[in-house]
Formats: sequence, C-alpha cells, structure tokens
Amino acid sequence: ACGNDNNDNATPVNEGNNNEGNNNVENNVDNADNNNDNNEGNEATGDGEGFSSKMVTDVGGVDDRSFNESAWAGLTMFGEDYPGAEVDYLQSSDSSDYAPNLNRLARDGTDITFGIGFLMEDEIRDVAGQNPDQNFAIVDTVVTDEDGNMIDNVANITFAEHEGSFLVGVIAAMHTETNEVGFIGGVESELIKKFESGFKAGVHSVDPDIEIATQYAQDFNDASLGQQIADGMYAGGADIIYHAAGGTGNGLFTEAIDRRESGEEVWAIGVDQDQALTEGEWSEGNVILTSMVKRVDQSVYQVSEDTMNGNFPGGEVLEFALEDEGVGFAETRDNVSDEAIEAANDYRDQIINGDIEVPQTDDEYDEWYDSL
Amino acid sequence: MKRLLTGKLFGILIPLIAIFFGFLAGAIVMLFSGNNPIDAYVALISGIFGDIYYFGETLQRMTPLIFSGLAVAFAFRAGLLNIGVEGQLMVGWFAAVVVGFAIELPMIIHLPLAILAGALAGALWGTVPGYLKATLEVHEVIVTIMMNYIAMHVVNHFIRNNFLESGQRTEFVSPSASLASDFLSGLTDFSRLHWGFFIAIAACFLMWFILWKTKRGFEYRSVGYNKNASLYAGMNVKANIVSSMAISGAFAGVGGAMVGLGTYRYVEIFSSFTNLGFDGIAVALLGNSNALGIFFSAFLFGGLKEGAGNMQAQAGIAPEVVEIIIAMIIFFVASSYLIRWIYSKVQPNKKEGK
Amino acid sequence: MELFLAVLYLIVPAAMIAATPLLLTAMGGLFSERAGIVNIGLEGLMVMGAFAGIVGTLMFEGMGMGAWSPWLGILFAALLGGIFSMFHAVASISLKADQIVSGVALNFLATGLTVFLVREIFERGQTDTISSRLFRTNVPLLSDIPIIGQMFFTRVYLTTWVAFLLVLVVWYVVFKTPFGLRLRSVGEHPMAADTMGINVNRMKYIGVGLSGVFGGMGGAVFAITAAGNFAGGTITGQGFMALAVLIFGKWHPFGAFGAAIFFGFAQALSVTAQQIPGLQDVPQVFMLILPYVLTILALAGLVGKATPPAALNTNYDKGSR
Amino acid sequence: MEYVIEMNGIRKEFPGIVANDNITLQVKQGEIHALLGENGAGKSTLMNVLFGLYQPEKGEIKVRGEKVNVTDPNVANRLGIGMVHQHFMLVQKFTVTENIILGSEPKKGMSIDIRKAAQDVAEISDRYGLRVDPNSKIEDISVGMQQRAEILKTLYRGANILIFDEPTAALTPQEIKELIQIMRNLINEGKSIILITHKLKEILEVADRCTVIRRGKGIGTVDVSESDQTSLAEMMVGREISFEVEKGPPKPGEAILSVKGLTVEDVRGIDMVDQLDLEVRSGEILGIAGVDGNGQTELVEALTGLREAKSGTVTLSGEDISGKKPRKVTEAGVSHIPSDRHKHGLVLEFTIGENMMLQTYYQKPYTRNGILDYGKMYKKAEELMEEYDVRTPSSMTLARSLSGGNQQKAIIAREVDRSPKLIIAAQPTRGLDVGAIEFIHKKLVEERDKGRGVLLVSLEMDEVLNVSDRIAVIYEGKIVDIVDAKETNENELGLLMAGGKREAGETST
Ligand SMILES: Nc1ncnc2c1ncn2[C@@H]1O[C@H](COP(=O)(O)OP(=O)(O)OP(=O)(O)O)[C@@H](O)[C@H]1O
Ligand SMILES: Nc1ncnc2c1ncn2[C@@H]1O[C@H](COP(=O)(O)OP(=O)(O)OP(=O)(O)O)[C@@H](O)[C@H]1O
Ligand SMILES: [Mg+2]
Ligand SMILES: [Mg+2]
Repeated sequence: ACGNDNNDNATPVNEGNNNEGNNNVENNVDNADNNNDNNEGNEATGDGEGFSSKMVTDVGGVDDRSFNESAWAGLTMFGEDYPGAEVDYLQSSDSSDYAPNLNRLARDGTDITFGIGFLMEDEIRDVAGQNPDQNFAIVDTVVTDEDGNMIDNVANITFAEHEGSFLVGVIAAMHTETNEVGFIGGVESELIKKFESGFKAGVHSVDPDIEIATQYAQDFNDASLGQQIADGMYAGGADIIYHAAGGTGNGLFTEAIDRRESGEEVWAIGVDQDQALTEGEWSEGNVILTSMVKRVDQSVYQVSEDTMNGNFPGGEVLEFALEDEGVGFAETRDNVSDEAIEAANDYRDQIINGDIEVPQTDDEYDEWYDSL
Repeated sequence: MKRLLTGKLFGILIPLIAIFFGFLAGAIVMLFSGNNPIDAYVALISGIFGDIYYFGETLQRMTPLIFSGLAVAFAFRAGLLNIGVEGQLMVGWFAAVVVGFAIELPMIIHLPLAILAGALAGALWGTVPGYLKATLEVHEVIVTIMMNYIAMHVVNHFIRNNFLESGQRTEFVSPSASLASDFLSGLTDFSRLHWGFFIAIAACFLMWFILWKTKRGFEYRSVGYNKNASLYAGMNVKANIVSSMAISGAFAGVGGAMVGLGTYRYVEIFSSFTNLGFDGIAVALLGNSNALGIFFSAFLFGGLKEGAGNMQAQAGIAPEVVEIIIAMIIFFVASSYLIRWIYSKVQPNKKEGK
Repeated sequence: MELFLAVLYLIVPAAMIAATPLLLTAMGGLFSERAGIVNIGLEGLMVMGAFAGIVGTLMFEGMGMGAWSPWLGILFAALLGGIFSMFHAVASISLKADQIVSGVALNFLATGLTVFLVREIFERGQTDTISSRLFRTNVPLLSDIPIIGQMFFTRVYLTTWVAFLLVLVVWYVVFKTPFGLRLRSVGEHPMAADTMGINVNRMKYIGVGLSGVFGGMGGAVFAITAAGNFAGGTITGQGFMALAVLIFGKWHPFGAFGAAIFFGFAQALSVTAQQIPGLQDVPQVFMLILPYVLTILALAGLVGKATPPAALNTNYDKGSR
Repeated sequence: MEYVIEMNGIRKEFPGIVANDNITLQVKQGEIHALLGENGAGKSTLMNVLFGLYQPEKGEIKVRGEKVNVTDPNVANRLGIGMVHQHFMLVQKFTVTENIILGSEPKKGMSIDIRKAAQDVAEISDRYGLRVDPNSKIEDISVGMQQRAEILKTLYRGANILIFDEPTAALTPQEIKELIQIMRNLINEGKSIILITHKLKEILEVADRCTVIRRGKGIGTVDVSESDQTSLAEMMVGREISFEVEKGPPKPGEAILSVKGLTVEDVRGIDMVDQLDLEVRSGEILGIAGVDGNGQTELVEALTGLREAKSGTVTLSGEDISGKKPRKVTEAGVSHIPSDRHKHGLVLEFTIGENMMLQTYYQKPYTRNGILDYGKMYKKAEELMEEYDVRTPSSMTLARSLSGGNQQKAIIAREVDRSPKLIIAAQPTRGLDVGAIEFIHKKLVEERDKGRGVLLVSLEMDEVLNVSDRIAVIYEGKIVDIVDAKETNENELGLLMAGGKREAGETST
C-alpha cells in the first residue's frame, strides 16, 4: 500500500519556540550538522546493509488495526525494499514498558528507533537525552527539551488529522438526510480534539446549520459504551457518526449494523485506517461510509529511508498533511456519492493552497465558525 | 495435617517450588507454541540481571508494587479485602504531583509534603469504604471497586480541566519535589531507579512495625481475626476498621506518589487503570501478606515484567507468556497443600518420625 | 412528558442491555459463592467467555452455521468457561488453596492465556470481527403493548430476555430443587451436609463449574453483542462489577437482577444524559461517576448489610473442625 | 450376644496423637449406653469413626453381628445409625424441615415436595413427642428445639441406633428433662442409644451401662445400677473428685454493683431486660438462674458496655458506668468471662500468650508510647499459664489448638488476674469435664473470698446452687426473686424460673 515515490512529500515545519510553523531555515542548518555526526560510521549500502530501523509499539501492539499496525506495515515495507536493513518491533504491555523498550533498542545500537504514539513523548525525550548518538523518531507529537527547544536526535512525525477529518466531515455533510451528524471521541485530549474540530469544520463548511452531536466516552476500550453513545446519537436524529475512539468505536459499528439490519439508513465513519476493509459488514453491504486514514506507514517508511541516506530529519517536525497524502479519506468509496467525492476533493485543494485553514482546537473552531 | 510441616524452612521452600512449577508451566506453553523455553528463560534472566540498566528498571518497577502489595496486605490483616488500591494509588499519584508542581518550597519541606499529600489522598479514598463498612456494614469489596472508577474519572477531570500542560499530562514536578536521582540513575546506566525504592523498603519495615510492634497493630490483627472477641476485649472495632482502611489507602497513595514523583514526575490522563493496584492483590497474597514476602514477590513481579521485554526482543516470546507464568506461580503458591502433600509422600519416614 | 418518555425509551433498553452480561456473570458467581467458594475470578471467566464467544462464533461461521453461529458461540463460551473454571475449582477445593488467591490467579491466567491463544490462532493481537451477529429485535406481541412495550420489548437483544429467563431458572434451581438445597447447605455448613451424606466437594465443583458456564456466557454476550471481536482489552473490570452486583443483590438471583438493572440504568443514564438538553451543561465528570456513586449511595442508604453464605471462603477439610 | 454395635480394637490417629487406642465398645439392643471421659479423651472421635466421618487405622465394626465397613455417613445411615453431634450440624438459614430432609428430599417433578416433607416431619415429631415448628428457621429457634430437629434428622432417615454427643451441654434444665423423656420414648420404640455426657447425674438417671475411656484408652464398661458418681468420676479421671464446691460462709461487704431500672432491647427492639434492679456485694457470689432467653445475655452485655441500655443506671462502687464503652467498663473494674469462648472470648488465630494479654496489652509496661513489648507480654502470659495451670506446649501455641478446658482456664486467668472489683462469669463451665469444672469453681470461690463481687450467670441448675451464695431468678427480663442458695432447692428454683411465685414467709435476702 505504500509507494516509495514520495520521498519528499513531507513538509518540515518548525513548531518549536512558539513561532507558529513556517520558516525553518536556521534550525535546518543546525540539524544538518548534527545529522552528519549521527550518521557517521553507519553509512548504509544500497540495500540497507548494516542499517537498522525499529519501533516500540503502544499498548495496542503491532496488530491493533490502527496506527501501530500501520507503522509496522511501513517498516515491513521498508525491510522488503531494502533487504539488507534490519527491521523489528518491541511491544509494550503497558505504559511502564515504554522506557525500557526504547532503551533496549537504543542499547542494541539501532540506527533509528520509532516511538509509536504521543504517550511516549516523555520517554523519548529522556532516552534520546541519554543516548545522544542514537536517532529517534516519535509519531503523533512533538518532543522538546525542558526549555521547549527541539531535540537534535529526535524527529517528530505528526499528521494533519484535522485536515483529514475535515474531508470526512464534508462527506458526512453531503450524505446526511436528517441534517444531523455525530462525533464520538475516546479519551479527550489535544490530539482527539483535532479530529473533532476538523470534522465539525468540514460539516459546517458544507452547511452551517447541520447539527453535530459530540460525546467523549473517556475510554478507548469500551465497546458497549460506544454502542450506548451511538444508540443515543442515532436515536436523537443523527444518521452519520464519526469516531476517533479506538476499541470503543467498535460499539459504533455494532449499533450502526444493528440499525441497518432493522432498516434504518445510518452510517458510520472509520478512523486511522480504511476500516471498511475489516469492519462494518452487514447483510447487504457495509455501514462504513468512509474512513479518515492516516498514513503512519508512509511516514515511518520515509523517515527510515531518509535516515538511511544520511538525511535524518532530527529536530524537525514533519507534518504529514493532505498535500503529502499523509492524511485523507479512504480508498474504499463504494458508499460515497460522486458529488461528495467531488466536494471533498474540492475542499482538499482549498486546504492545500491555504484558502482554508482547518481549526485544530475548540477555540480555533469557535473562531472559525463565527467567521462563517 | 494442618500443622504438619510448618517449619521455617518450608515457609521459604514452598514459594520457591511454586516458582519452579510456574516456570515449568510456562515452558510447556512455550513448547506448545513452538518456542524454545531455555532460550526464553535465558533471555528472561538476562533481561533482569544481564545489564545494570535492566536491574535498575526492575527495582524501579517493583517500587509501586511494594506499596500496593503492602496496602492490600495491611487491609487483609485487618480482615478487609481492599480491591480499591488501584484508585487509591491514582489519587495519591495525582495529589503528590499537584503539590509537586503547584508550590515552591525548599526540598526538605516540599518533597515530604508532596509524599504526604499522596498519602492523605490515598487515605481519604480508603476511608470512604472503611467508614461505610464500619458504620453501615456495607461490603467493602463493592465500595472499593466503585471508588476505583470514581478515582479515575475525578483525577482525569482535574487534569483535563485544571492542570493540562502538554498532550495528556500535567507539567513536571519541580526538582524540589522530585524523587528522581541522577546518582541512582547514573549508577544503573540511566534507568529510572529513584529514591522511592528506598522509601518502599522503609515502608515494608513500617508495615511490619505497625502490625507486629505497636498496640494499634495488635488491635488490627485482632479485629481482622475476630471482631467479636476484639469488641469483648474492649477494642474500638469501628475505629480500627476505618483507620486500617485509611492506612491501607495511605500506603497505596504513597505508592502512587512514588510513581508520580520518581518515575514519571507528572501525572497524565488515565485512559485505563494502571493495574499497579490490581497487581498489588497478587503481590500481597503471593507474599503471604507479610512485609518481607511482599518485598520478594514485588521483586519477582517487577523482574518478570521487566524481563518479559527481553524475552520478546531476544527469543521472540510474546509478553503474555509472562502473565501465564505469574498466574501459575500464584496458583502453586496458593495450592501449597499440593506441595506439602507431595512432600509428605516423598518422605514418608519424616512423617512417621514426628 | 413526551421528552421524558423518549428518554426512557432510550434508557430502559440500554439499561437492560448493559445489565445482561453483568447479570449472567453474577448468576455464575451466585452458584459458586452459594457453594462456599469465593469467586473473585469472575473477571477472568468473562475474559475467557468473551474470547471463546468470538472464536466460537467465527468457528461456527466457518462451518456454515450462519445466523446460528453467535448462539452456538455463546454455548461454546459456556463450555469453555466451565472447563476453565476448573482451575479455580481444583486449586480451591481439592488443593485447599486460598480462594481469593486462586481467583486472582485465574484472572491473570485468563488475560495471559486468551491473548496468547489469539496470537497463536490469528497471528495478531486481536481476533477477526464476527460477521453474523445478534441483532436487537422487538419481542413479538409484547412490544405492541403501549408504553411498556416500547420501553421493555422494543429493540432489545434476545440474549437479554434469555438472561432474564435464566435468572428465573437459577432461582428455581437454587431455591426449589434438591440440588439447590444441597448446594446451599454446602456453602452454609459443609460438615452438616457431609453428615447428611452429601458429597461436599462434588457440590462445590459443580458450583464453581456453573460459575464458569455463566461467567463464560456473560463474557460471550458482551463480546458478541457489543464488541464484535476480542482483544486484550475487551473485558476490563466487568467481572468485578458482576461481583459487586452479586454482593449488592445479597447473593440472591432476584437481588442480583435488581442490582444489575440498577447499575445498567445508572450507566445508561450517565451516557444518555449527556445528550439531553439541560443536562448537557453538567460537567461530564459527574455523569461519568454517576453509576458508581449511585451504587454506593444505594448500598449505604437502602441495602446495608449483606450476609454472605456462612461458610464462604473457608476450606472444608473433613479432619478438622 | 444381642449386641447391635460392636467396635473392637479401634485405633484412630491424628498427627501427633492417638485419639483412640484399641478401644472396645459393645452396645446392646434397646439400651442406653453411656460413654464417659475427660475432654479430649476420644469420645467424639470414636463416634465419628462409627458414623463414618473418620476411617480407623485398626479395628473392626460389627452392626447387628455383621462386620461392616463404614466408609461415609451414607453407609452409616443405611445401617440405621444416626448421630446427634456435639456441635449441631444444622444450617442456620434453613428451616427445620429443610434441615431434616437435606440429602433425601421428597420430590415432586423436579422440585422438592416441601408439603410432603413438612407432613412427614410433623408425623415423626408427633410419634416421638419431639415438639418442633417445621417451618421456622434454625437461627430463630431455641437450642432445645434445634436439638430436637437434630434428633428428627436421624429418625427421618429411619435410624434405630442413635448417638448423642454431649446433647445436654447447651440445654436448660427443663429441656434436659424433656430430652431424657424423649430418650426413654425412643428406647420404648425399640431403638438403642449411645450417650456421651460429662454430667454423671444424667448417666445415673438414664443409662443402663457405661463405658469409660481415658486419654484414648478404654478403661472398662460398668453397669450403671452398680455405680455411683464417685466411682464413675474416679474411673474417668483416675483420681478422686469432689463434687461439693468447698467454700466457707460468705462475708458480704458493701454493694459493688448496683443496677437500677435497667431496660435493654435486643436487635428486634423488644425489651429483653425490663426495669431490672440488682445488687452484687463484695465477697459474695450472686447467681442468676433462669431459663435461656429470659434476658441473661442482654443483661450481661449491657453491664459490660457491649450493648447500649435503653434506660436505667449501672453503678460500680458508686461510679456510674452506664453507657460506657467496654474498655471503660473494664478499666472501672469489671471482668467478663463470656459464655461463648470461641466467638467472644478468644482470637483463635492468635497465640495463647497474646490471648492472655487481650485485656491488658495496651497498658504499661506492655505498651509504651504505642509500642508493644512482646517480651514482657509473653513473660506475663507464661506466669499466668503457670499459675492457672493452662496446659499447652508453649505460650506461642495458637489458641485454636488448645482443648476447651484449657482455653477456658486461659480466659479465667486473664480476667481474674486483673484484680477486678466485679467478675461476671457467663456459663463458665459449659462443655467442660468434671476436673476442669472443679478447678473453675474453686477459682471463683477464691476470688469471692478475696472480697470481690462475682455475678454468675448459668443455665446449669447444679452450678448455680453449688457455687452461688445468693440466687437471683430472672424471668422475662425481671428479677422475680432472690433466694439464699443454702435455703433453696432445685424444685423451688425450677418453679421460680418458670415464672411462679414462692410461698410467702420464706424470704431470706
Ligand atoms: N480433627 C482432629 N485433628 C487432630 N486431632 C484431633 C482431631 N479431632 C480430635 N483430635 C484429637 O483426638 C483427641 C480426642 O478428641 P475428641 O474430640 O474425640 O475428644 P472428646 O472425648 O470428644 O472430648 P470432649 O469431651 O471435649 O468432647 C483429642 O485430644 C485430639 O487430640
Ligand atoms: N485441629 C486440631 N489439630 C490438632 N489438635 C487439635 C485439633 N483440634 C483439637 N485438637 C487437640 O484436641 C485436644 C482436645 O480438643 P477438643 O476440641 O476435643 O477439646 P474440648 O475440650 O472438647 O473443646 P470444646 O469444649 O471446644 O469442645 C486439645 O489438646 C487440642 O490440642
Ligand atoms: Mg469437646
Ligand atoms: Mg467430644
């Protein structure tokens, strides 16, 4: 699923030191020096011989049907393309495993170690500090040192989830019959707020009058809770619900399937991966309208490759956005109308050329909505 | 049969045999799944002792387990089953960290104050079920289970709305409230071993001292065994129930403070239970609810969990196998009757000689 | 009024659905604890049941059982739960282990073993998603009754009503049959039962075995109706809640029924309230802790002291007194 | 020979002890055969072997001349052997009927035919004169009725050889009389009975023959008609025993305990003690006689601070102690020997040493600044054990493994040693053998002679008559009369206890 023709897709932006991301010349200069230091002595050959790229998973494990799995897919692909390179992962049973796992890889002399998930932020900071000669990368957040400066041996991989969510919001708005849609969040946090804000903005871009029900389950793992929330939202009139709630989201699919079977025309929107491939089946089709996909695989592949080639993006923030195809809506489009696809693509272009700046927080969203 | 083989030696032998059987069971599981148990166990052992870093991490891991084990055991000795250690630990963690970053004080006051805050929060969380048990005879098991959920949601609420710093967590505690130690960390090659480990050892001593050397401890144990006789002997049974739950909660709370001030130095939104408290039930019971036993069983737990990482990295064994091993060890310790029975069959002349 | 009814139409079925797995599992706990064996391992039994329920459903789907698969899956879970509970039985009955310790071990074993098996079978950390599911249905005839029908018999899972019927069956078995009398006597006074020629250990084995059967069903119903697949985190704490339900219900099937419904109701209220105008502004934390606080209040206020079976958590040893 | 039961050369070992060593017991058809021995002599063990609860290491059992192998109680039941255990084998929460039918329930379809069961029970209880209410729960009925339920259990199963293990230990005199009548009825119906009791008078009254065992060994079997109390006791203990409590005349001083207008409710809110007045003077033993359930328990609990009184005052040497907590009452100078030693008197999982310090552990020198001094505690405990002849391997032995007599001695030591002003002794000799009883009675009299007040609450008529100086009769929560122990007798007391009045003019306070 991951092509290697997009090496330079990611846009390095600098979010350190509070200057809202754009110009990063100075930092890049610094980093360039560092990268050379870091990569001395382990220059890889063409097939990756002698290079190693490994990751530490979140508690979900490499087969969580979500970003851990996606990241591992990227590494596997990298390993296939460069058979000489060594790829591997360590699974964390709970958050207390992060630090030892990261350390274990660093100690083994891994050339680049990925921490998958923003929960590993502090562990990455510490371990990177303790192993200044090793390269690290973290997915989904930006790690800075105690003074808020970027860390030279850490690359930061983030995604414009709000932009992707915006597009599925557009699709939802185009499809709703009841003029009401819903959003279910897992545990409320800055990251999940990006999904929510982007989605709401997308919906309201199409029609500011559409009602949006939102609720946080405050749990990523309680399917029955997810089902109850979805039940309430559907009963309350929403006919399309988007989730960013991990295992809790399974309850949404359950409820949607159930209502489908009893003849109601409801939809669900998946997250992170093209969820229609694995979930949402009912007797006459699939309840998943579309999914907001996040190409963690691609980002991991690319950072590995760059690092192997001596271009480790240390101290940088790589934001994989719409324009890099780092986020977007899923390939499975059987249920999406052509108009919706067209509209979504249209908005996509507007976002890419900067005509629309998608809100990421509640405040930004409120501001954005008022400006409509 | 009961008091047949209760020598000191046997008290030590049983856990060792149980551990052996536990590993044997784990080996069978590994064989079944096509792995080489010997490689796995070599990896496991070297994942604990093979590198000073891992050893440091093991000690770091066992620190909160000691506390949660002590908390469970303390209540157990007083006749109460405290399933709420999980929640008490969370509120203790939270309170300690908040005190740790919200105020400025010299270390000599600040650090103890932050730990005390953890103890008090845990104690408060323990007092509720204790009080309901003492006054209304509400079963402590239910209340403590409920209090776990309440703890998680309340703590998350405050973090989210009052103390959110970056992503999911609060800011770091100030150095004057930190248990982290460059010295210990340096000694163990950057592990997160912190001073809390020594506080945990002190806590083991404290629990032993309270229970076995103080007047109050005498009363706790007496109430734990026989409430009626304790009442007849003039003890204030209700006060003892409440205060033993408070102390149990305080142990848990300090355990949380150790993680908060030592290992992480912040508290983050709990997206699920930490399991440190639930593991405490097993640690306590494996350690036969006594301080020294808890120390060793916490070491076993911490070691197995730490070594599991290496087993995975070196031998490709799924970390769940360690959980199976732990379960089997607990089974065999609990079923020490079996071991005694086998022993008595193997050495029949010993029995006759008695 | 209309709004109120609308809310009830939403909450009541939700409460019933939420109560179902707890209720089934609590019935399991009832059998074991009535026979004198503490069962803190209900959590583990539910884990095993959830695992077996999903794996069983997938298996029967593969065998072409179609819509019957989830039902067969639940039966499979009951069977596996029963077998799995024998760990607890052997340890705490034959080997005279401390029952709480053994139950804790059961919980550890269940999580470790199921995830391990999932990895062996599916080569990943979670199972596939089942495709033949149970659906909410309207109970024929009954759902046509005004108000009541819509509240209790509309859009509910059949499993819920089966569970309710099972509560009746459990009550009958435990309180009306010779088997039940013997089971209870073993939990109250095993030596008395022994002198009456009752095989104490056999009764205890049956009690624990039934706890596995019902706990397995509880876990399976949860996994099949709500989650659709199984992973390490599918069951987190529901078993402990079921234990609470059992104690709250004073070890009586109807009491447990009331407690489970009460809890389900509180939970449904807490979820639904956030979508009800007026309650939306209440900080979410209050809604989140509502079910737990209500349970504590109910216990403190109404229910008070619950007396467990007299010989609960003691090992019966013929030679001792 | 027409023996229904023959146990020959029975040997039963427990770890570290031979409970039955080559014991022979032969029971004739239609007789009441007494089994006598000290506490721990091995009587219950022997009967448990017969009933199939224990398997003997050696020896054979014949029932009606046929050699049998009693592997479990089911076999015993089939052989027509029924046992009424020393500690009742009744499920407290079940009804009488449920307890009786347990294990062989009449069925109707799949359910228990509870109607038929109740009928059957009523029928048998009529036939043998065993009054019970088939539908009450065991926990709600008197000990006597519980015992009748126990007997019914055996009869329901068609037993014709009945074993009674200390059936009278917990009964009131009235109930004992009824039981003796019941046993006679049973014999008339052609049953045979093995009776274990420590009360020689009962043996003399109902038994035909008596087998004595001592420390696990059979001493011999005698015809009761050719024996008397002294000879039986000597056979059992191996030394002479005095049955009279030796005591000089009392030298009563001023009032130590005075109770005025005391009213105490039980859990159900019924006034179990009702406007009660009472006075115990120094240097006297005041016995409280009464049928069980007339407020004795509540009275004692109120006096010791365990239960709050509804109204009234309790003063101890002029100090008002009403409403005080148990510890304060104790400190004011009240000692309490509770009637249920396992439930209230001891922490069975504690060592015997710890148990002996259960009232004083918190005082100097055992506790200083909240810290216990175990050395001092055990030293004290060992002194006490020496002084009160508490026999155990060591002060570190768990209380659970002591015999009842030794447990009771430990409690007495603990309570008496504190030099209290008042000793409240509730059923201090329940279930003990004559040797132990002798010891305890002697202690109580000694304390009296030291000028203490003793309040003796007992259901045992003999005990009250022998030990007390004055006897207060309690009936329905009131003291109906106070008599001089020397000037009254069993009949008079029995009458008073049943609520009757004494003839005027006999008063002697
Ligand atoms: N379950 C047991 N385990 C170990 N030893 C036992 C057990 N039961 C009885 N014994 C031993 O057997 C001896 C006889 O006990 P038993 O109960 O038969 O005495 P007993 O004559 O009935 O006494 P009592 O008059 O007090 O009822 C005791 O001294 C005790 O040492
Ligand atoms: N489970 C046991 N294990 C070992 N020894 C025991 C056990 N139970 C009783 N004993 C021993 O039995 C002896 C007498 O016990 P037993 O219970 O028969 O006394 P008892 O006077 O009948 O007590 P009670 O009045 O409570 O019936 C004691 O010496 C005690 O050490
Ligand atoms: Mg006895
Ligand atoms: Mg006896």
